[in-house]
Amino acid sequence: MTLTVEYYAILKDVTGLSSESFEVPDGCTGSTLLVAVSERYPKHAGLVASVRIANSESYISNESTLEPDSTVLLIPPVSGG
Amino acid sequence: MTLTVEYYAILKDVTGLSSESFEVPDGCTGSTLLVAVSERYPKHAGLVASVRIANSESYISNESTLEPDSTVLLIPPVSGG
Amino acid sequence: MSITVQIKITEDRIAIPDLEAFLREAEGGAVNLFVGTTRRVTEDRITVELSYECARELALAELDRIVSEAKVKWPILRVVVVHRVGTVGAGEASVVIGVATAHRVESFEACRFLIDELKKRVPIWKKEVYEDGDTEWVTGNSPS
Amino acid sequence: MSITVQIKITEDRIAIPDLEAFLREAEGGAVNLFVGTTRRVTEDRITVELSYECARELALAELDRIVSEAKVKWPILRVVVVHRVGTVGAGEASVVIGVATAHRVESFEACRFLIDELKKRVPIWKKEVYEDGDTEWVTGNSPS
Repeated sequence: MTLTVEYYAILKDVTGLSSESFEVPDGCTGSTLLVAVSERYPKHAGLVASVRIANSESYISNESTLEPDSTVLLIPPVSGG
Repeated sequence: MTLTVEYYAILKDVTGLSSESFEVPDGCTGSTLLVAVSERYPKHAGLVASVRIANSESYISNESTLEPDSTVLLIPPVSGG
Repeated sequence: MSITVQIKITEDRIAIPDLEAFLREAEGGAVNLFVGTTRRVTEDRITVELSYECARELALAELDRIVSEAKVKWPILRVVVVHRVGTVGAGEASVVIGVATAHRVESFEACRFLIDELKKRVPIWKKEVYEDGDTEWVTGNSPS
Repeated sequence: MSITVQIKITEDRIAIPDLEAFLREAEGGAVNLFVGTTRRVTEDRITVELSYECARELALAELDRIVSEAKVKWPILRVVVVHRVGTVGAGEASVVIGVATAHRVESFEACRFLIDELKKRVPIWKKEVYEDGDTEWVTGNSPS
């Protein structure tokens, strides 16, 4: 299945992209997706490991199964305020 | 010796005065002055018992000796804010 | 770094935006501001205005001491303490306390200390003026 | 009693006096306001401006949840949460949080909860722009 992954802040800077597609197996979890992202950006694996994943409505657990064709936000440690 | 006693807020209302004089013995303490005030306003003895005494610079202890000709402020429980 | 302080007791409306701007000019990172206003309803009675009286010289001296105590406890960049006296209409501010610091926790703690101590120690009294024309001196602040 | 809430993420300067007036209109008794500003000096480096980015839809949803949690914990009359994004110049507010309640302790506690949770949970990021032209994304907020 295909997922759209959105990057923010430092992750957008290091990838040079605000979003891109990933082909992943059906039933892919958040954790599995993060492994795929790390493999595409091995220099930034530490940063990828620090993100929380979310959809546009709320954070989601790394263990939850991602929906086909869904958009997944990678949220680096936040620094608002 | 003579002291000038200043009244504020509810104490000014019940005495009808913002200040008045008291003749007290030399070496009079704050506590002794409060007894004299209570005796002049027996209906308001409870209120007088609730005041803190002060000069214009700071609160003073009820046990401290008052200076001749000084002004003593009677401060009812405060309600600022 | 010079600490800048504004302590005032005034008959005029408190210019809150000016005070907030003064604190923000410290460029410290955090500003906490407390505004006390007329509470319209207290135990079912409608308050139309409040009137405040103070023992001015002592009140200012006590406010100075409270601010000095706060400056010892927290690294305060700027601080304002303004209390209104005389008649204060519904919805107007009777007191404004504000603190600028580098970190937010300090701004909250210092501001709360200042208003708590003011309410305990500073010789200012509030008279409620009710809708039915009754007036009543408030003697003593409740702990919260 | 209807609770009135303003939650906003905006590119514009935050109109702090309007927010303070909105809170004071509750005539509750107490207003606590927290203003986060650009800190000019951080570990000896001079910051000339900050730039903020957000994941807007998620950020607004998370702010809604935080405000709902606060409303369960404290009897809040009115609440404002406004965060600025884009470029924020020195001395300007990046975030304003405010709470109107009947009693002062609640206003302090609720306001502090809101800013603490915002800093932990809301997907907004700060980029420091230093005097020497360097820029740096801040990742993660320190606990205070």
